[in-house]
Amino acid sequence: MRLTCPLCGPRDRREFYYYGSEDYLNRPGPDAGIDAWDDHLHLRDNPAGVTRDLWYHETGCAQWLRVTRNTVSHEILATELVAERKKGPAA
Amino acid sequence: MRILGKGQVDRSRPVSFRFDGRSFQGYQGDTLASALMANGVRLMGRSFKYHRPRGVLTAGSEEPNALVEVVGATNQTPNVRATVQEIFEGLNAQSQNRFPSLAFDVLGVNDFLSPFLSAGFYYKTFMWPRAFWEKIYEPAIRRAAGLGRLSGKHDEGAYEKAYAFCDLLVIGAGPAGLAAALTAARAGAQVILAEEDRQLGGRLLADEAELDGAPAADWVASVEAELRSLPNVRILTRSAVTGAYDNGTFGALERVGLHLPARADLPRECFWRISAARAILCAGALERPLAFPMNDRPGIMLAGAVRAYLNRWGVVPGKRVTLFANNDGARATARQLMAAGIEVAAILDSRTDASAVEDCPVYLGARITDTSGRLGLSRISGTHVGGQFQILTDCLAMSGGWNPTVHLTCHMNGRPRWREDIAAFVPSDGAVPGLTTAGAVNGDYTTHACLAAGHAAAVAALEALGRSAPAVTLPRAEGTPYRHEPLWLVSGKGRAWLDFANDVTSKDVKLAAQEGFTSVEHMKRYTTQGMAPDQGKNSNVAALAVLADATGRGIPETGTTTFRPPYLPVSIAAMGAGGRAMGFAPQRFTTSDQASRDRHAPMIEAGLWYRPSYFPKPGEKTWREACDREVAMVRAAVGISDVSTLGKIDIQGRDAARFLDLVYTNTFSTLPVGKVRYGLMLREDGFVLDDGTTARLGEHHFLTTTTTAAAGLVMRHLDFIHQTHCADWDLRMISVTESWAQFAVAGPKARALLNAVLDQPVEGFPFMSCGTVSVGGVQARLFRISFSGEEGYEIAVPTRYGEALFRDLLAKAEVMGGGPYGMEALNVLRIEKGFITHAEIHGRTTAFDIGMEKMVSPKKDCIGKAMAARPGLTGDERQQLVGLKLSDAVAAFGGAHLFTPGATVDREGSEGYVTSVCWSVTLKATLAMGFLKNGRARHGDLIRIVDHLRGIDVLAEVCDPVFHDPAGEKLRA
Amino acid sequence: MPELIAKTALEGRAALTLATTTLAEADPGPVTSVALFPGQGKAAAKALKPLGLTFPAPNRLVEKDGLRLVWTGREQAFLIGGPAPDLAGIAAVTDQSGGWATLRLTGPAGAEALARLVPLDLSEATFPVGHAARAPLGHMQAVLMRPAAEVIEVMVFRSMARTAWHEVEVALRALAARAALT
Amino acid sequence: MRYSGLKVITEGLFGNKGWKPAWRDPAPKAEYDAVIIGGGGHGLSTAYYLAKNHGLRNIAVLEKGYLGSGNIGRNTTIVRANYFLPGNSEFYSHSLKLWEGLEAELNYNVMHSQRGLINLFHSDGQRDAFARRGNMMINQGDDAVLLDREGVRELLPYLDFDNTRFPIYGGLLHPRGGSARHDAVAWGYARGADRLGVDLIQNCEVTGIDIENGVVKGVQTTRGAIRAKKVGMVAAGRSGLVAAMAGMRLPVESHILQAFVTEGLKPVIDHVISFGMGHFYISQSDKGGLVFGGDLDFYASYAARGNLPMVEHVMEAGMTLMPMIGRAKVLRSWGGIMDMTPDGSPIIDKTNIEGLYLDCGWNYGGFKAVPASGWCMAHLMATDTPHEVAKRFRLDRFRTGQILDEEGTGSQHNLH
Repeated sequence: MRLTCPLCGPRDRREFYYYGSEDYLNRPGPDAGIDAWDDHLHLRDNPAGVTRDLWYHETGCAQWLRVTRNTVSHEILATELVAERKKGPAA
Repeated sequence: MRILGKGQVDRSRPVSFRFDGRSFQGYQGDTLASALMANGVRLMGRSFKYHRPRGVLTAGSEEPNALVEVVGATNQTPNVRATVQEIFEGLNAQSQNRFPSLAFDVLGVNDFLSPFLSAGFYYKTFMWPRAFWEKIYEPAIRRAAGLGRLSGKHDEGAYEKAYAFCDLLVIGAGPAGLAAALTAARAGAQVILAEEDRQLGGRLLADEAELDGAPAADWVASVEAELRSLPNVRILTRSAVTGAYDNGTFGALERVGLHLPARADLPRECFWRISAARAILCAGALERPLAFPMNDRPGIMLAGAVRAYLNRWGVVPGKRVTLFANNDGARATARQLMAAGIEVAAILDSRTDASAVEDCPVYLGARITDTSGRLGLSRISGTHVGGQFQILTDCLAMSGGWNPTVHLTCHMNGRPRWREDIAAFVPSDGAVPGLTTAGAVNGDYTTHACLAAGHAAAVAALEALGRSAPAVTLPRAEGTPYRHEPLWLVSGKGRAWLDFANDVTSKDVKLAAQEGFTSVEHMKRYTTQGMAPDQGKNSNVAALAVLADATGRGIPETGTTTFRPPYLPVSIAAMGAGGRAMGFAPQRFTTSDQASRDRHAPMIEAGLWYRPSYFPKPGEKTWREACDREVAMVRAAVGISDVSTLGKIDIQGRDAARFLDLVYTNTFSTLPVGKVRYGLMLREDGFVLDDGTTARLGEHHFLTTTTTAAAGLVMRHLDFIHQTHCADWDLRMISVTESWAQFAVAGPKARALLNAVLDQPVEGFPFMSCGTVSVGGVQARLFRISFSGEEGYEIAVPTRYGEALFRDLLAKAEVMGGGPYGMEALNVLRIEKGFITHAEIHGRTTAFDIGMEKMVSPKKDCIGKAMAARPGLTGDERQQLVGLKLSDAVAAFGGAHLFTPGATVDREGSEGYVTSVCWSVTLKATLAMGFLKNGRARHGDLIRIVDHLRGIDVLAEVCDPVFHDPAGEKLRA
Repeated sequence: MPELIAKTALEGRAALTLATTTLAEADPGPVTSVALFPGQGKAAAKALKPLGLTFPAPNRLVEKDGLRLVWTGREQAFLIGGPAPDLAGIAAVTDQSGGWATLRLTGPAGAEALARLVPLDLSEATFPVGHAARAPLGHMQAVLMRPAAEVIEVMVFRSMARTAWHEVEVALRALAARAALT
Repeated sequence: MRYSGLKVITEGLFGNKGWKPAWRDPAPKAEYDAVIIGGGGHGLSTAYYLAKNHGLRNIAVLEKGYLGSGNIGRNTTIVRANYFLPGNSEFYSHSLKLWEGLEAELNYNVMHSQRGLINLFHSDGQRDAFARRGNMMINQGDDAVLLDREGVRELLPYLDFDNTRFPIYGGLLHPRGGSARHDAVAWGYARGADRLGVDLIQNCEVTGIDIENGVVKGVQTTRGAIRAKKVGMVAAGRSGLVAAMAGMRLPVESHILQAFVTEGLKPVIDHVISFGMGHFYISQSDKGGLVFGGDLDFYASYAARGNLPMVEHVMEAGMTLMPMIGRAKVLRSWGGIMDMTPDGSPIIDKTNIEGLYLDCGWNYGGFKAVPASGWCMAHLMATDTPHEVAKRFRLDRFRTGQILDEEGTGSQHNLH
């Protein structure tokens, strides 16, 4: 499996650390309530198909990436730097 | 039998080798199989279950029968295909899965018991009495099963892994692959051509084909010469592509040194990771055996293999050969044998409408119904349209048609497609993204079609790569269409083997269907068909046909099982190359490493680092003696410990303080410059992630430390928080763990020692201060922090000066009655003081559990704060950190459980457990830390410590975990 | 007052030549991480100008008069070979000098040896002079640079220098053994 | 038809003509008292115990593919009860006891073999963590022995004791740990359930769950609608997709776990060995193949196949620990799809839809749980109350914080 780091270029999967769903990007406010936090940390759509999740270019440039990919075919559809994503809730 | 004038072995280079203790001679270029057959050896193995005598079936890695052990000077390799192993001077091979000898194998008795050993019989028996399964039945089954033997010794051979990159990977160097590679190579693309055989050419070599009216070998040689002359082409011979993985990644196994006597530096094998923009699979096809009664005797071979042995190695595996086939192509075997002067007894053609005109007898509509010959074929009998036949023959060449080698196209869950006209599965388009298929793998069985398809596939690949196709003139080649009529099973009295290696017969498949195992996957798992070393390459389609017939379904509806990687078996050592011994993970050494070893300190792993366990003095017999002395030394004088392994993160920027407030439970924005503060970091789920100190070096400059174990984890966590939540903040972080060598200097004489090494003495440097100092003209950092409870400092110098400073500190300390201390003493010192490590913050503890809930600032948000408020994370039901004190010396009992005296000692009774234990030479007591339900309310109570594993059952007093200097007077001295 | 002797990670281990390629420890002198604060690109360019350097693009290095600036991450580069200019307020400047070991491979088999360890195409064609990369060397983080033809430099964490040397040496030995076959 | 050695012999003498199908192939009925979604190990055992322990007879198991086509047919066959957190401890202990009577219970030889499982440790800290575990196992009434380095050497002399990256300090031996023949477990339960009247319906994919006013009414399938009073979702690997049909979002992420088997070899590894430091575990099957595995591939996936980095990591771990296996050749690799939960422990619970029950989240460890999972899920479905040994496997525990995190790695699904 290969992912294209927006900075470093196409790289082998072994260079990356996987965290999980892009849900982790949407940190609720401190008073958002337990349901919002439960959603954020635990509950997952877990789709068989296109998903967005977070990868860290650990042995590369140390950037976190949001990766759009297919969980069935393993096709990688897009990669973007988390640090440079547009603000607001993930599209 | 060797045929003069045939084959490509080098007759000027004889090679001696051994098989089962006997010496033989072959030639350079022989495989073990060809050389043994040239010497008249037909019996090479015993089958898995019935221990039936077996000989060579194929001429490739799909061989199910001729599996041997290759014995080296220090090790042996089991399950080596005699059909692949090239001979070399001194090669020593032996047969396997037989006792006492290949010719007489006592487990051959299984063959007579075969009616009782039908598919899945073991699921129905061996159940009574229960104890017999593990004591009697299973050990016997285990001994009888298996094939070759591992030596049980460490594999000391050299192995290699490598990466390669290309525009186009061509898999297989037969006519299609060569045409594809040549086309792409001329276009200037980066090409890798991978061929499993030692030579390029594929079936062109085995079939004695002609191209442009000349021997095909001439064309192969000219293409190879051109490819080798081009800098953009890499040819990997002896290299099988073993797996297709995501996004254009392929695995390949190269046999680097297996065909040579062992050499220390030369890798035996190399496992390649190939990244290819495009790939073309030109893997050809595999001939299928025919299933007829007693079709497994040595001497019964595939017709294409017989042809290969004749043309590549000049070997004929018998004196009087018979051909049994259901297709035209196989006739070439008989014709070429006759041309070479070998007697062909008959051609048995299963079809009734095939040609009967050959230079030998031809029986149409033929069916073999029985064979004989105990250790090798001697006679066959059967029927044909004209009646019955009985033929004395010692070699039967059979051909049931061909199966395209679709395996790689199934590795990404692609399902092959049934092609009725050739009665075989072919790859589905797009089964592996970026990979196309060309030639016989698509069922195009003529040389002409293969050449054209290889070329066309390369042109298409070049177009996809944005390159234009060059001019390539393809040679003229044979284009006779493939004519074939399926024949899956000749029924009869005897067993007809489908899966030779696992001894699965047509009866087993029928029985599976009879018992309801009608799904092809159920049939496979129930009968074990396709699970042998050849992974069903020889048997899958035929077994499927038998199952389809038994269930009344068609073959396409029955479906296939899934081919999984690897295409052929790959040694663990090859895929694990580099992992042996220390290679598994990097070794990390501190700058004081040599100085510690010079003092005979045993080094222990801490994460990937090596740290000294203790520093033995002459006369000390146990680690405890050294440890006790070191602890006392720190408490009474001064000790030095290398703490460089702790993670150090440099954080700068106008938002640095704000960031620390977010990632720590407590507040850092209020920390004055020149001060250090202890911090607690939570995971977002509210549990403790790590702890450490942070120093404010400047208004916008902090240095945060992490525990050794969590350094990488914390860096990743901070990068995540930064990049996801506050990427626009004025904030930059970088690890400086490796840039600074840092030493703890602790004890009542710590300041005196420091002043002996510093260029200017420290004065008025209170607890939790930090600042810049100078050592020998080198700028250093000084922190007044303590993990021992004594007056303590940590001094950091740029790493390149680390060793020098460490040695200097030791030398000066020893004059003062001090010296180095190791991890054992460090552990005692911290337990005496109640400081926690990852033994306590093991990922399941909360700030509340360790009594630090007050460190979670109510004034601000922080990572983990919201989830730490969940009801399950606080309260009396939680096990809370306590100290445990025993006046006696007790052996270590970390991991013991805690019980209220008098309570039952069982799961429900357990109220906690011990995390850390030491003998405190300072307090003359055994001290421990642990977690106890509602523990903080139970200080002063007695608790029962039970360690079943080490036979310890003692009472201890529950107390505050800070045993030594609870007021912290020494710390602040 | 102690005299502190500086040591490189491999203490100047003797160079090794195998497969006509030489593996040696290099001492590149000072190494400084320069991490630009947000929006400071222009200010950085101005500050670097007197050195004759520009802030490198990703996967590139720039070099002038023995001073090298190599890209190491987003808005981050290592200045190698000399002291850092004053970048206060423009960049976080961090001394990394002793924290890295530098291995230099000189000769035709350098890329082929590293192909045993680095999952990246380091051939001259795709990794020409002036290129750099953050990538793993085996299980270690590394900075890879091609400062000149047939030269590749690899920086790894100082503490792992011995492992890095050992792994490159093993790769070279295997290449030499393969070369001896033909 | 009862299986026995005598039966094998008499059938053998008469050409094996008398063997009957192991289970029927019924068409789905219009209505069942209980429907189980998922014909894997857990689904089949749930159906079996619903029938056996609770007397329900009108039950169907709906399987999208063939029986046992999920993780029960693609795991490393390890059976153990070596957990240390209350909740897990008693559950797996119960499961192991059921394993020990499974052949007799099912009249099917699942080849459960208690050859002993050894967890290696490589530091004093790890030793103490394993001691905590071992003591818990004994507190629970199971067995454990703490071995020192020499104790390990005696049992596993072929490990690299002198030159491995992480020196072996000792091991925790779980004598009753071992392995079993995975497919046979599915087949044994299937045959057992069938004999109790359960309809096993293969090639029947559930495409919808019918819910009215918060009460489950049945399921839609590729073989038509089926009404049901109770529906159990027991579809490990695809739990999230099934639950989504009921409008639920689960604390589950699906991940690939690869495993490997070598060509057959004469007996060389007698135990089940777990090398936590290298994320590697291995045993040798009765057929002679070395069966081994490691960690997840670590990215969410439904592909049931993996990639090379983890393959190589597993092989490297094998080479550092026991370099004698270097010349064994990997014959086949495969991937199972794991339900990964945020604490690594499973869920057996009611949902907020009446009559709809959930059994999922088995992480790495579903195989050994098969008997007790079915036992407890059946109890839950039949009585509407959780079984005593599974009462902590609650769906809402992540909200409440009553979590069961054996690894201590926190709420990141793939780390458990």
